[in-house]
Amino acid sequence: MRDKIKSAIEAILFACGEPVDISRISDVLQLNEQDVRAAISQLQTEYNGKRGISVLILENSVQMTSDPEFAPEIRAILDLRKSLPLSQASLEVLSVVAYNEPVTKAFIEGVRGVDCTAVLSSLMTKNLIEERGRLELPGRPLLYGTTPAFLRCMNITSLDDLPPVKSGENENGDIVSSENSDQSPEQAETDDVL
Amino acid sequence: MRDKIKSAIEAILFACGEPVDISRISDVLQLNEQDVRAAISQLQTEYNGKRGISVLILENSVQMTSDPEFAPEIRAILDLRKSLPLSQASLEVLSVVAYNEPVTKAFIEGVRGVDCTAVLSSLMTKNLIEERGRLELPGRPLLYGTTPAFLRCMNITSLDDLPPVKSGENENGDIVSSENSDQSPEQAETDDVL
Amino acid sequence: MEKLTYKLPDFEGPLDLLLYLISKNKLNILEIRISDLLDQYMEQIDQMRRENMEIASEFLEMAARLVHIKTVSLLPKHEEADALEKELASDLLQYEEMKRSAKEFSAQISFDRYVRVQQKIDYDPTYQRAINPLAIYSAYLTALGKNKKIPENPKEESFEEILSRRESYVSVTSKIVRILRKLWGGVKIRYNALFRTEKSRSGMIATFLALLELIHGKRVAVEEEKGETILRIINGGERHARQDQKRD
Repeated sequence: MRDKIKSAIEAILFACGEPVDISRISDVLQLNEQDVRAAISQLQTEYNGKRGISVLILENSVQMTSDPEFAPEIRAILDLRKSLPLSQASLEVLSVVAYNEPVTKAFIEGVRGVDCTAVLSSLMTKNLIEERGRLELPGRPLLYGTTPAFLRCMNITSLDDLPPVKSGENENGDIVSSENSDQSPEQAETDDVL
Repeated sequence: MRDKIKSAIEAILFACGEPVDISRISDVLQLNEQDVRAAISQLQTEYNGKRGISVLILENSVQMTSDPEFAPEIRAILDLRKSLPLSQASLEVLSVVAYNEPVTKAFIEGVRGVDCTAVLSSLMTKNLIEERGRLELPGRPLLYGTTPAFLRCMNITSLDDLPPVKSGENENGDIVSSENSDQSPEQAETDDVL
Repeated sequence: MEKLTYKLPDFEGPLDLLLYLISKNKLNILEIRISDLLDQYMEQIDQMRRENMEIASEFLEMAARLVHIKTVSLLPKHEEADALEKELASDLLQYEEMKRSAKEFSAQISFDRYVRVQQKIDYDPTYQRAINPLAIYSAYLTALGKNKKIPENPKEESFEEILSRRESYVSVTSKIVRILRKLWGGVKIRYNALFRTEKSRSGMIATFLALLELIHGKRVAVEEEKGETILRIINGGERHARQDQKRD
């Protein structure tokens, strides 16, 4: 006998491919979210590390992926090359976004001290960061945040799983901010226009 | 302990989606076809009718698909996506296309100052924009325009019914009501579901 | 147009360079001796200059910032200098923290999990929610932002650079035409002026190659006049003999 709920979730995750909101699954299956989460956690026990497929929770969504162990076989079948590691600049921008999201480009550039246009655009193309609306300030600069794909690639469930920032100067764990890194509207405006 | 061969085949079938030649799998895994077929048949016993995913053999190829029994649930999940509010990014890209069509991706990105690959592809999936041939310039970039479905969603018959935008109209992107009084914004507002 | 910037090898920016100098001298970020730091920083910049690297503007901005801090620290009152030094220290700490996170990310991030594209099913994905035309209007104004002016479709000229890269030969020919047009009727122009309007490196190279071609074909002469190098058309720019027939 199969478990209808688990099977339905499997079918949904398999067919959709992309991360699916847990709340949407509970809407469609007319179950409360707790039951859906319980079923997902059973699926995780059955799949992860035991099969070639894994079930991942990414913030409030859930996604099926292949097990990283079989990446070489998948690449061989699909004729894919191993993706290049991210550049130092990309990693730095990613870390600024992940620890401070949502952030403007001006904020990131304030922290790094260099122009980030090209890096941002390459991270967007790689779907590791995405637009998050605009800041309600004059010039309405764009905001950026990380994507579920970022969580997946980092193998974490939420940004809370990131190692805490051990900042020397202040107590609450935030990155020390300075005037330079303020989300200055003027800076945002001039920088946002290509 | 997991069975490496079965897991590798699962991972491959999961990632490919389409039917995969059994001979290709045996090449990549460096196994003879008989062993591969044996593993596939074990997978069939484990999945088909017991889970939301099925493993199908089609002559000399094999494919993973969702169990058709759950097609209604899958459709319901995808249906939800059709009526989610559009993101700020989607609205902006749509507007740039609507006011300037046909336009290239580079044009849209020039206006917005940010990579629009993901947004464009999501708008294409939603049938709100479509390809409109290519620009006869070096590189022959694709042109995009809005669809009849877009006009239907806006409940207008032509793009001419959009409020006109005059050059140099406003400073910060807020709505200026005085200058475009003919195209009554109030009227439009009543159609708003957001 | 084309912004040519090289960064010092291994440095992501001015803050990275400063951190390097601080750690090389085993200094504490919170107790920087600004004049020492400035000297060493300028040494690096000079080195970049000597190597003919084009220095990213951010490096120069930081140099200006350091000079400013040093200047105010010479004043009898130290409050402003202290504040500026604190700000720099805080920027450096922040940058250091970010580098540490980036390193952790680098160890943790992997692209080995593959995902599926949506399964093909019989399904119409057309969007169904109503869209307010006013929302589109407002989004357009926001997207235009400070640009305000409604952009134009791309023109042929904007692709010149790409063209010249792909088919540099065509571009050299177009530069030949351009040079001849400038010199037409016996106008003399300065050698340097020829390049002033070229915004891209490939445009400059094409112009230079075009000029060599014209000199070689004895259609343009290079002369000195009042200490300046000038260009002059020879024989009305007529083609000499068969030389570059094959070129067109």
